[in-house]
Amino acid sequence: MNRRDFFKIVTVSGAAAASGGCQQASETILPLVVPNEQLVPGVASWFSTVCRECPAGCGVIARNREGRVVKLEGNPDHPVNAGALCMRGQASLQGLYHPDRIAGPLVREGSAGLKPTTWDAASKLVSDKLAALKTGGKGRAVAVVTQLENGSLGSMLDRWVQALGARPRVTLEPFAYESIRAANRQTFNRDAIPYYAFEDAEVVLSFGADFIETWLSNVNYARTFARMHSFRDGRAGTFIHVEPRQSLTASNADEWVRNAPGTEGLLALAILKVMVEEGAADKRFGLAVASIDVKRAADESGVGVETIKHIAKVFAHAKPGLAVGGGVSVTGTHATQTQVAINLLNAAAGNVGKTVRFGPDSAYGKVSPYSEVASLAGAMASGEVEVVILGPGVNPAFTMPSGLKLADAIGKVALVVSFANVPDQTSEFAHVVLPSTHWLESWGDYSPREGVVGFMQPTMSPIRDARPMGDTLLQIGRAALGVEEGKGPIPWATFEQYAKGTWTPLIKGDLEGALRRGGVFADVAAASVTAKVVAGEAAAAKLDGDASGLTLLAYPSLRFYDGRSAVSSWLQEAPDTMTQAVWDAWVEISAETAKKLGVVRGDMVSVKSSQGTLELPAYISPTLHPSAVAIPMGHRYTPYQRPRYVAADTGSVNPMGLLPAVADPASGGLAFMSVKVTLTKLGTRRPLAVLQATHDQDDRELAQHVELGAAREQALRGRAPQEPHPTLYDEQKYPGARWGMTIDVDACVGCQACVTSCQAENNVPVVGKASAAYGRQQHWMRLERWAEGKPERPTNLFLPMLCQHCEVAPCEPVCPVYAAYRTEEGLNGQVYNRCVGTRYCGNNCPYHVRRFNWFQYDFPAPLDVQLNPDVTVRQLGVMEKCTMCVQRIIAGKDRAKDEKRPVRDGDILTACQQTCPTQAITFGNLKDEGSAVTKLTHSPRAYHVLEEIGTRPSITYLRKVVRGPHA
Amino acid sequence: MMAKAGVGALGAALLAVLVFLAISSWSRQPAAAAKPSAQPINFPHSVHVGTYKIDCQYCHSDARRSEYAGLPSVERCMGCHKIAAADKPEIKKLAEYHAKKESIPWVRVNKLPEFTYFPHKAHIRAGLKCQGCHGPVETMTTYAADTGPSLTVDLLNLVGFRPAPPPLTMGWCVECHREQNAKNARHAPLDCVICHH
Amino acid sequence: MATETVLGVFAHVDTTVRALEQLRARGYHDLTVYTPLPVHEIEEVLERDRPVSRVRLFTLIGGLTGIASAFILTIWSSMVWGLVTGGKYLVPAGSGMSGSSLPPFFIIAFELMVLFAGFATVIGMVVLGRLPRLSPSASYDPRFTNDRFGVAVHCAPERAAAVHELLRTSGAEEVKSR
Amino acid sequence: MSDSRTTTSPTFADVNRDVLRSLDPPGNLYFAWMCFVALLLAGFFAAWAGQVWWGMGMAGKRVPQMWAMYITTFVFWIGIGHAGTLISAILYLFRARWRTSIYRGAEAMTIFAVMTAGLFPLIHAGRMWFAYFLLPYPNQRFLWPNFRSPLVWDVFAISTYLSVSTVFFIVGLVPDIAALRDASTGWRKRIFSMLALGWEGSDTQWRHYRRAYGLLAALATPLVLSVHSVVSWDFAMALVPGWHSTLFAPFFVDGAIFSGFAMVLILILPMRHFFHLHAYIQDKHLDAMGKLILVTGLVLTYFYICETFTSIYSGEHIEKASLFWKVTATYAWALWTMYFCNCVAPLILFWKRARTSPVILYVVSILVLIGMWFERFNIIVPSLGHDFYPYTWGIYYPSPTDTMIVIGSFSFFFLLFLGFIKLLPSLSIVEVKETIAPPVRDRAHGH
Repeated sequence: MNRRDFFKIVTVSGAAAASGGCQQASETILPLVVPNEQLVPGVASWFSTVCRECPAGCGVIARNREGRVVKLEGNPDHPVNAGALCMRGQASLQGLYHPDRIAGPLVREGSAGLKPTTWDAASKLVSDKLAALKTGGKGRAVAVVTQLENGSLGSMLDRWVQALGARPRVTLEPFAYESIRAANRQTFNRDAIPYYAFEDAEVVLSFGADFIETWLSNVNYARTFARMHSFRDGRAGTFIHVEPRQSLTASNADEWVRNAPGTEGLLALAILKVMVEEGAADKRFGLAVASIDVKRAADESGVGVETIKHIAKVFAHAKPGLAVGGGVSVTGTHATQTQVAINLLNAAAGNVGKTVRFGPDSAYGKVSPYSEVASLAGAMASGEVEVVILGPGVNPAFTMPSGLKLADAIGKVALVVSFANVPDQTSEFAHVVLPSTHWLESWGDYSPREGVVGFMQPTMSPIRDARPMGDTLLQIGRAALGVEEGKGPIPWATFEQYAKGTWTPLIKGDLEGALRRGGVFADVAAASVTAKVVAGEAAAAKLDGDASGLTLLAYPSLRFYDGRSAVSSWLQEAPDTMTQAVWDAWVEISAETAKKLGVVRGDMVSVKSSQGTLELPAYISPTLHPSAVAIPMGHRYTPYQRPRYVAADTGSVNPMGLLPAVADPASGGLAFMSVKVTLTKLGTRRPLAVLQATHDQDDRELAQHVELGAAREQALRGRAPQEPHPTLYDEQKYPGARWGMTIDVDACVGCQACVTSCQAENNVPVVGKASAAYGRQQHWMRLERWAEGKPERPTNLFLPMLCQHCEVAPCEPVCPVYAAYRTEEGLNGQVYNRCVGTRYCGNNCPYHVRRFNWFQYDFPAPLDVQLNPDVTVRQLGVMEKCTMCVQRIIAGKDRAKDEKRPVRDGDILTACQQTCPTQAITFGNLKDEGSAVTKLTHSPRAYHVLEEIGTRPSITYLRKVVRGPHA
Repeated sequence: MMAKAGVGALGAALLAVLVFLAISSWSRQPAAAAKPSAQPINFPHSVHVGTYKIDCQYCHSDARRSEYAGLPSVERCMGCHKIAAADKPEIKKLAEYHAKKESIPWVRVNKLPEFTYFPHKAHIRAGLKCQGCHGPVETMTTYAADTGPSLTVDLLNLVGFRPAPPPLTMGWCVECHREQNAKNARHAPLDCVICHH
Repeated sequence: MATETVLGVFAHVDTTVRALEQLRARGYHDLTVYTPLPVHEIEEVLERDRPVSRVRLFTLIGGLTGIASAFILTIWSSMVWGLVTGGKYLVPAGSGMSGSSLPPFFIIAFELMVLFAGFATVIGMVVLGRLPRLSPSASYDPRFTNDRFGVAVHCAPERAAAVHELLRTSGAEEVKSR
Repeated sequence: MSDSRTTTSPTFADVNRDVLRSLDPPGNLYFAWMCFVALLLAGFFAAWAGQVWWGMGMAGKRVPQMWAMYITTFVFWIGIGHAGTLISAILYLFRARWRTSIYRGAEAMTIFAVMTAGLFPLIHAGRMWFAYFLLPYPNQRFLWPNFRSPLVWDVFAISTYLSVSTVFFIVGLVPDIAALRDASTGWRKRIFSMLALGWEGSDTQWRHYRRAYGLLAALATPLVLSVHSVVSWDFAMALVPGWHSTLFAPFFVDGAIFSGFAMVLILILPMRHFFHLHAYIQDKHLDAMGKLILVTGLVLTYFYICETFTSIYSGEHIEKASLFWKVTATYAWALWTMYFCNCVAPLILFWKRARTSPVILYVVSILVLIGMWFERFNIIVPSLGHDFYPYTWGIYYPSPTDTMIVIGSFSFFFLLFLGFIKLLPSLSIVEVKETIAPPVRDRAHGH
């Protein structure tokens, strides 16, 4: 892709743009026909919208160059994510520019499969069918299924549904947290999911809630968790996590308690019991825990009585604390009881209203429970449903348990209409595909929580012949009803018109401003609620399959959520932080089980449940509870990824294929922990592509930590004076700025957002499984996990590693052609077009952060349209590496020059820093005494990686603050 | 006899150096004029810039705010040419494009390699004249430029001459930056990664 | 004045040496001796009154040129951009030579010294040895590269007879005038 | 004067005859070899072309082993290239007469080995087509190479070495070619008379010739030692544990001589057999070579001990870890092969019979070459595989491409050498004559 083709793209809008974007460098340049003041070629314009990769609904601002979005950033004004974005949000660009995006409407022609057609033909086909049903009085035979749309699209669709007399719209979200709602109904008499104020808690006690990965709103909670937990002027909160498996969230805990799967509720009650006994909680809670015997609880859960007592003590003394519950092993048939127990814990500790806030309730409260989905499936299976309309992002055939037999059910539906814009497992069943615009191309709005409404606007013209679902349905609906535009129950010409109509009360006439801010944000005061104390029951989850088997933990992954993000090759290649594996899926087996089976990493294992079997390579985990086996959800490939990046056919790797359709009776939520499986070794191998050779630092102190006590002491004393480095040579002089960075290992939660952001910003190519497995991944930045202490319960340190921009850089003097050199602003420059490719620098870099272009990596169209025009696309045979986003530095200085002022702290944000939810990364001018980065560089916790080599890096790390056992 | 030989050798060497310097300095002559580019519409810069003294940035209005100088939108061309010289055949062509809502496929004359980042903005801000890089545009009936590396220049360099680097080559950029810094005490960057990143 | 060349072809070293000794004794100094290999004994006789070969002068000049050009090239070219690598400046600011990164240039200097000196030496040899010559000299005989020794005496025609005699008596296989 | 002046030795005429005989039209065996070698060479170029087209990834390199078999083989060939100039220059200065009968072959070997080695920097470069960036040539961008980079030192050291040894070679050839000229007829004569520069062996020519030859030898001597030191600095200047050592220069030079002599034997022994040169390449020559291999081998063993000792004694954790990994882990087999071939195998040469037995010498030489190749492999691949940063530790697997190229480099070398022995006198006619008694009529006047 030629950076300057954007010149052409900007001019030709609409459908033609796609082809324009993919053409190779041509020597003609086209001016705009009509000047567009919003888009100056060569100048970025920003459009704010809302990220729809998951229901968290973070605010996004999209960087538009020459009419094409090239980078996403978090919207700093948005209350949910405050400028941060998770890796999925960053990678949604790959969904937008997905090579497999459906080019236009498709209609199934018998056995020939889906064939291209015109919009009119396709919509006529649908509207005729609808009209027929409507006149036949069989409106109920029409079902509409969408992802969580609680904004104008949702309400419009509901009106549409009424107009056609269809059955109520089902919003399908695999992770719907029904149990939390049900529990809140019981305890607080509110059918809602509250806002959990991590930032105000002193102690967080989590029962399996993976809030750093997928739980409710991962960016929001990771951010607020960091505010509560990371060490700031001598204070740091405590985080205790109870889970059978060491998830990413668990490995961020100061104390990770490994319990037997499903015993979280029991533990919660036991803790409450101790609190009551020790008078740390109100006597009236005694009723709740009357039946609980701490000793028995300890035995069942495999957690020592001492630990329970200790947790109770810590939690009770927190002012305030916060207990949260979620995750697989909590979401069984006993989910509601568990959540009730947790509610009681919060109530007893007096956290309700402080850290558990009803009022700013989460959007998740509006999801239709799984039971409704199940009944719809039943209706489809029984032939009651003749038309089913599936919105984008809805992929039940993949995300619903195979026990539901959804595939068969859909097969029975006469007309399946899909709005998917990238083919997925469900659209395979579709008779008509009416590709919807990607959310980055659409109007709309989404309210992640009460009081917060994020507005969505098209950030660019559609790159494929796609139309907004709203528009298409309005047209079809009217056709079915036989009314023309402006008449009838659904008169609006376009969905945009309807949406803007619904906004008018919110925006008080200032649409411009609202769109610029990204929405309308208001704070909702916490409602006061009273807890109803009921007898807590510690029921165990019902599991089918033979009792001798292992409990299956099918857990949602930070990378793919329920699988809707798996279309992105960036995510496929961004390692899962805990295993550091890319591309393939795996089955996590505890060391004990592995020994019994005699499998090592990469051995193929067949996982058999009552519902079916799955063949996966094994990943041996010393931390997993022996009675459990874990499989990440959401792993799937899209056509273009095979065989380009992975083997031609890897078979299904979807754990939902093992789950029965069991619901938690009390809440009607899907029981994710509902089956026991048996493992058998297959004897074949499929080695995993694991990027990290070892998690053992071998005493090299790459990632360092300090005891909380010591850290406090140092913080008071300040840093010990450093003696200057001995050198024969002159200190380097910096006429202008000297750029530097600090990375707070204590704040880093290992979410990989920085890695993906860097990949998006710097045109870093994707190399595929084989290359990645062979040490040829191209990431300029990597996130390392270093495990310390006992292998079965290690302390994990996360170390973001990128070019250290050493002052005495070993890579520079060995380059024969000055391709690597020291810039006068303290960067370690790499001049691609000068590089000959001797790879001497790569050998000599002790951090091994230099990347070599082993092949000519391509960006299959239209992904090449996403390339950042400010960054060179590297040719084969050249060395590349982190530039500290020199293009952003140049832009920042340019802006400052325009405003005739020196560069200020915060003018320049590197891509990794900008997206970091926990603000672990700080960048700035080390010569500016006032700058944040300078201050942090002098922090007592500051250190350099491999300091003893004397490379004098410009990147300073801050030690992780660890709490000793029972601190 | 030895002494004689030594003197002789020295003299020869000296002569050689002198001859070399002479030819080398002679070889520093400006690049030859380029052949005009074939454009879809015969656009005479000489008339617009030379005769009517239209400011470059009136049409290339992005130069002051963007990496690219930009081209006038067809709309802007028509702004004047609705009336001005509307009867001329070339203008008729323009009108056609405008009517068809098509953009004019101008042939690119100045092009830097992919790995080079050149912002017009900074150079305009520094108050440089467009002609400094783009040549005497006001005299050109059809815009033309002979830019980029040329084999002859490279070969001349190889044998040690110092021909003037052709426009839009690195040596040419660098010379100007150095000159500006030396003469006008400017801070034109000479850092590789400013242009190559 | 016209000279005549008398060539004596010898099969043995000792006879050749004897002939040369006598020629020198009789005052014949304008001799050319052809040998298939450098023979110690013959050189002894010839080199007595000759200066040492001037090839070494060429070598010296070549070597010095090499060193000079190496330092000029390396230092000047590093100063064109003055790029800093590995935190080291080319030119020290204050802290003396220790602050500079010149040492590597001595390697280049050494290599260029050897290179230039080597070439200069060969040129010296060729020039001083009157090489290359296109046609063989009058008195040359192919056997001289095999196993015969030749003594060519350049003398006034009237003395040629005497030389003939001398060469034959001292043991030449064959004596002829050219 | 010299012991080598034996009355039984051949006459000058014999020398010319015998040496020129080696240039007779070759037999079928020779052509068979040529074809085989040429075939391998074709594979070599095919592999290289593929690598240039599809990228460096075709070779098995990766992070952390961004260097592997190419640099290994490069250093190996440079090492081979040392014996020649060593023999012809240093031994010349030391007036070691036994050198005369082998030095011509050795010099040719040197040149061809260095030429082969010279290919590898090109093969190794990611953008081979820009390799000329390493040369200091004036260009319109005012860009110059970084003279602080060991790679640029290499460029200078190797090109100097190649040109000086070539010059040395040619100068040595001139009188012999003259002999050829006088012995041959027709077109050959014309070509040779051009190459011979009209050499006649007159006393003036000999004067300057010998002086020049002496000076060249004097120049070449330090050069030989410098070249492999410079090559060793590619590693010693780097930071990698196991590389960063001042020991490397002498270590490499010794290893180079060691392997160089082995290669000389490998080439000389067949020549002596096929061309019946036993009269000139006598057992005492083999014996001397054997002794040299033995000595250098022992010195090498000493260096191995130093290397190990220093890294243990340093107390440097990373250094020690690297060593321990080399000795015990994935590549241990390579290390132990090396120790056997370079330290144990040569010990047999303590035994005089072994030093004079062509077969044993041949076997030992081959082992030595294998050992020396693995020495370079062990310096590069395992050291990189287990260096500072545990995250990127990894194992390198050769790919078909780099295997083919490494094998092909041998064919490149042998093709050149096979060509040489049939086109030019592989023994120095003049210097061989120097070693035998000049014809003397009556002893009385002789010495």
